[in-house]
Amino acid sequence: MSNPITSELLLQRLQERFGEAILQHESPYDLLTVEVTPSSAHAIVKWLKEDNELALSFLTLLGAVHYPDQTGREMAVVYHLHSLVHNVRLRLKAFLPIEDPSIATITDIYVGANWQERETFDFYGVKFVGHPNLVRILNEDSMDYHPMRKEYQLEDATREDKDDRFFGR
Amino acid sequence: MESLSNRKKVVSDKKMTFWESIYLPAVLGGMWITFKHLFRKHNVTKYPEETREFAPVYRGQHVLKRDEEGRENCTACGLCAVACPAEAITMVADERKKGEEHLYREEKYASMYEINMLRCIFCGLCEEACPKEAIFLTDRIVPTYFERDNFIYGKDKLVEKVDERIDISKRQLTGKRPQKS
Amino acid sequence: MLEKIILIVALFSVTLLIATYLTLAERKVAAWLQDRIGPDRAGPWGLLQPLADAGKMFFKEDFIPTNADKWLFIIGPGIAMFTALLTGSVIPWGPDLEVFGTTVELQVANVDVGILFIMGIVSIGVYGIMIGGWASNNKFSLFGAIRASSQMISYELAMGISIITIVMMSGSLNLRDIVEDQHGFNWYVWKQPLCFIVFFVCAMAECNRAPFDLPECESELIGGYHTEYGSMKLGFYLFAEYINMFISCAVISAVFFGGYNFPGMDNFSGNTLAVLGTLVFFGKTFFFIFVFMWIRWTLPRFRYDQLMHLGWKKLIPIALVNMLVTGVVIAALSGWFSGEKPKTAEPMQTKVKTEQPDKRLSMNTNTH
Amino acid sequence: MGKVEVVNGVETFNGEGFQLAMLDKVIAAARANSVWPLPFATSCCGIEYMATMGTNYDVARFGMERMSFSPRQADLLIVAGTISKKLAPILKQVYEQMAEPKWVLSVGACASSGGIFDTYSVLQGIDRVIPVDVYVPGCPPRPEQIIEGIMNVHRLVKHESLRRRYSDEYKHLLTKYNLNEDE
Amino acid sequence: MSDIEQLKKQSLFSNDTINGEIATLNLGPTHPATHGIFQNVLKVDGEKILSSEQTVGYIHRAFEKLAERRPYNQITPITDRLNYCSSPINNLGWDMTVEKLIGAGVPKRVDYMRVIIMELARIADHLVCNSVIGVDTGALTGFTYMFQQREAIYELFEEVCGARLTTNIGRIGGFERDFSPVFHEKLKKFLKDFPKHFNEFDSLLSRNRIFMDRTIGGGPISGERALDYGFTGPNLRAAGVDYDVRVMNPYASYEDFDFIIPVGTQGDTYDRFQVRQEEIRQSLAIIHQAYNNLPEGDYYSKDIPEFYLPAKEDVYTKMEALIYHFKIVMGEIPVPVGEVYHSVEGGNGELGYYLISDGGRTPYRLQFRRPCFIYYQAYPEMITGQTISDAVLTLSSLNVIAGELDA
Repeated sequence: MSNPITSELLLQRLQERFGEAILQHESPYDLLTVEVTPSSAHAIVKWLKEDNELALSFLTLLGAVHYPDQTGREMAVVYHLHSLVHNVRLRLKAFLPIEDPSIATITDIYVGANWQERETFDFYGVKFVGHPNLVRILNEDSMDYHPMRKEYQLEDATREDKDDRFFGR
Repeated sequence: MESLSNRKKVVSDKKMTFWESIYLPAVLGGMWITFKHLFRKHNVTKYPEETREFAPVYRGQHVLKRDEEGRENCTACGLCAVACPAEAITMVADERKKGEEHLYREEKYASMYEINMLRCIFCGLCEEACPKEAIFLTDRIVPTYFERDNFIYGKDKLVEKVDERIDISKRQLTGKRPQKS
Repeated sequence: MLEKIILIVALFSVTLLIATYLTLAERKVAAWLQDRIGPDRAGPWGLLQPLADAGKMFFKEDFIPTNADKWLFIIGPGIAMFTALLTGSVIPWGPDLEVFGTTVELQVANVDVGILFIMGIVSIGVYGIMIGGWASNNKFSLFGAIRASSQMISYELAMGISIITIVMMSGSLNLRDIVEDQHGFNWYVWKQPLCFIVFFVCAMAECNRAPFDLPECESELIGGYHTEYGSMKLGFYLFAEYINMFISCAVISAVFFGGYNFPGMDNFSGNTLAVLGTLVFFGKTFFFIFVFMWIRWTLPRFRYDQLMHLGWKKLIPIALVNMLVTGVVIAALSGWFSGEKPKTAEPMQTKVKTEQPDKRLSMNTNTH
Repeated sequence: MGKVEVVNGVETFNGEGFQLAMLDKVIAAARANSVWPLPFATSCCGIEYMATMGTNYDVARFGMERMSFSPRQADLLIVAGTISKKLAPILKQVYEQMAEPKWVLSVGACASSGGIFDTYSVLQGIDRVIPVDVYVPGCPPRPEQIIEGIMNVHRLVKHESLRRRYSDEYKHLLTKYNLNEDE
Repeated sequence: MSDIEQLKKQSLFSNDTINGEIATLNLGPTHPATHGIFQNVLKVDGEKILSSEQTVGYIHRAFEKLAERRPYNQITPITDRLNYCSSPINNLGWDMTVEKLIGAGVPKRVDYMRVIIMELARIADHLVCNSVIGVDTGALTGFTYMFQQREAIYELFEEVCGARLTTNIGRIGGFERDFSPVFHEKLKKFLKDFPKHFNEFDSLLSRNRIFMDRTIGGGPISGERALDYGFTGPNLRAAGVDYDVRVMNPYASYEDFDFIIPVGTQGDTYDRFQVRQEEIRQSLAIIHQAYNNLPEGDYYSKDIPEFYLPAKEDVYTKMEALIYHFKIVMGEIPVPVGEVYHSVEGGNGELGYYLISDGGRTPYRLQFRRPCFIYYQAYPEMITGQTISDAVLTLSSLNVIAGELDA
């Protein structure tokens, strides 16, 4: 095994390789978080997986976060990557505008990203360009909105046994 | 794939020995095991006739406690309703009037207190939230009904009867830090 | 004639009663093996449970799926039930009984080819399952039906070969002769343990019992061939299964465990012997029924292809080799290899003849 | 079916004939003791139902251990667990496939009312799509409560007349749930 | 002769149609083998599966949206319902996530108590899975034996928290109450009795040729492929990769305990079964270690009075406690702003919590890494070319929990 990879080294490598594309970085709770440009996300994930030394070859989690207040960059797609060999985790973020939240799919890199991307599409309407089957997964096909966006209600409006007045609605 | 730790151990052995491959020893062995159970005493709680002892902290049907003098503890602060993740508790607060001191302990009381037992998930958060030790979950189970409306438990079902107190002291003490005397 | 009718009616009702209570027995045995109690609320110790089931099923909505083949859908369970009830007729249930001076044979029909009759009827029984499964117009049912038919055909072969071995030893296809041959404690299982195991396994497969319950295995095919059946039609299928099990166990105890013979039977005679013998026979049968249930609730089931492997690649070769060895031993005992002519008279002659299955078949069809 | 004729034949008497009343009682008792469940177990409550089936509670005592995963053979639909709006049509279909007489036991808060899941995707009680006979509260209910519910179903079965399923109220109930379009 | 041939051509079962006949089979949504609700549309040729398509989401309950509307302490009951076979792991994992967010440490005793509870939950989880594999192979009896043991574990949970399945056990900063004397008694009894019964169950199946034939080679997946799909937990370990969160990123003092990581070789059903069996034994060993070394001390953290509810008698007497009490219940405690990912080894693999806090009373975003959801998508690949029976067993050995799958 080569010398252990740490977060600092990882960040350094990333900056060397994708200088322009790395927009921001921080380490909240010891987890290196890097903001990248949406267009470069696919290439970075691919490089991280294929680079033998870093070997960030495990996709832990893929999801999105909706920030309605950040104009122009409302939708954040978050990748959690994990190098099992070095036990280093990395969080990648790419911010997208709400009007056209599209980003390249990573299903060609990780097969397991398939359903997670579909779920993200289902919940937030993020379009993963090049995804083989980008349809809703958890909700009904007939649903016409993306329920996890902040503007939508959680509650079911049809129930009768609750009195909304008591719960502050 | 290289090993990620030094604790790896392969546990599944797929090679069959000759004796395993002729079926019979394992079959007979298995039958011997089940045969032994034939003579074991059954391990069944025949429910309606026998009941099993619940843990003292079991989270079953709620009770609204009265204090020693028979006054309702609840002061309708609404914390339980706020704490309820199922939003099953609704209440209406009312001011205590003159002459009602023997009924309610505090100046405010709940004139209406309802728990929707069909919504309730018996998580126990209301009990924890109550600052007045008024609501407790008990080790009684909520009965089943044919109609949905019966599950709205009002004060008539929740508040304990004056002469028929429900003992919850065990759940207050079990596993808790020793009470300062 | 009258006694035959009485016997038929008695046998009919006894079979039905036993099958009914086997459902309860199965549930009770399963419960005991699993540290449970089993049905105990319908009547004392749950004794009315089968009646409750039957009563419920009679009054359940009789349902025929829209796309099903109506007539076949109805005929299916009928065939299963009919054939299952038919097989009991050739089994000798006990030694002869003396009633009012007449000798009553405790066997509905003493057919010379009794054992062939059973095998023939049992193989018709699979049509009930097949037709029912096919007519339901449900894929799971169809799968069950296909599995059932191929399973039955495969296991009937090994079963037949192992039976031939016994027939070679007894020199007769008549069940009563076979039973009589095992007088006292002289049971065939001691001479032919391997044959017994093969026969036992095949019998389990023929009855669709776990671990061979592929046609209806719950976790894969929901209900298998009876997925679409409800009410009493389902009842018929379940009944037929239990009757089959009862008959199989009866055959096993008749062929391998001496039927109504028991050690020390010579001390009795006449009606005492008849009654005792019948009781012994039923005792043996119930023991095997218990073993069937015990196995069901212990073992995991096979996979379809493994079942076929077991049948064709293991059981049939074993049965064949066993048959050959038996044939050779019989030949040796009767002096074929010592150059002498067979000394013993008629029975041995037939034994020698039965060595070749083809000949035996043609011979017997000629006699009937 | 035969039983319709029987019922009609005695209808002319004032009230029920004695034999019919007896038959009614006997059959109802038989039905009550042989309720074959179809466990429509979706989530947590399903595990508790498994525990009820298991040794310690042994639902077999009620003659209920024969689970019928085929709706044709089942008498009691045990809905245990959350039913989402996506699943509701399937639940309804399963209910329709069951042969009369049939009963429904709604186990747990989710099935009965949605429970904590007052969300856009969860059906707020299965009584919106199929008629429910007995509700069991709890999340999940203890096996004791499930058995209570089952015994309540038995009570219902025991007191149900053979002819209830042909009554106008029953037809009305089905119409309310849009369940009798085929007849 | 020609008539017969004519008939043969018309027949449904003639040779040339049966080979080309591809049928569609719906496994689910309410098939007995799915043990939950999800659908597999199989294309089969005879019994052989050619391809499969999945539909999930039948019990989608909007956990993540719900979590955005509930204060931190009310999320614990929600996590119960993720993988309901081992809800204490979910509960405690969530508590630890929040503790990580607010930067709170807990006493060693809490850690050890958590380990005991979590390993009990893991045993309960694996027991369900393995006994259900037994049921799907047709051996129901083992299931009933193991459910008696599960019942014993239920009783243990009930002693601690008051519920059997959806436990809502543990609080942010510790436990709501200490282990009671009855719990100690019952735990000792369980530790004594369990191995005997467990070995009984093991010998009913493990080395039975029928079972081995059924499971060996059923639904295999290679280690690389499994990683690509995002497998974790016993299913990944069955494929030969010894990834275990308890070892890689120890939480709750797991580094104190000595245990091995059982792995399989091919990732087939038998491997998964054996890995789970061994994990049960290892869990038992961990419980022994933790219980024998259970440190004295508090069952909650004293450093975070603003998160852990004060004792009731303090609420009446101390102003500070009363204020905290109200604030905690109302959810008005200021929570640090930040995002945190924490993962625990759940019953099915790495159960992760990605929590974003904006300082409000509810999480801004809470995403669960649900291991089932991620690995279930590999199912079609695993069963292609296998028979229906294998598909059923593969499904039960993957231990797909609908609640976790659909969230």
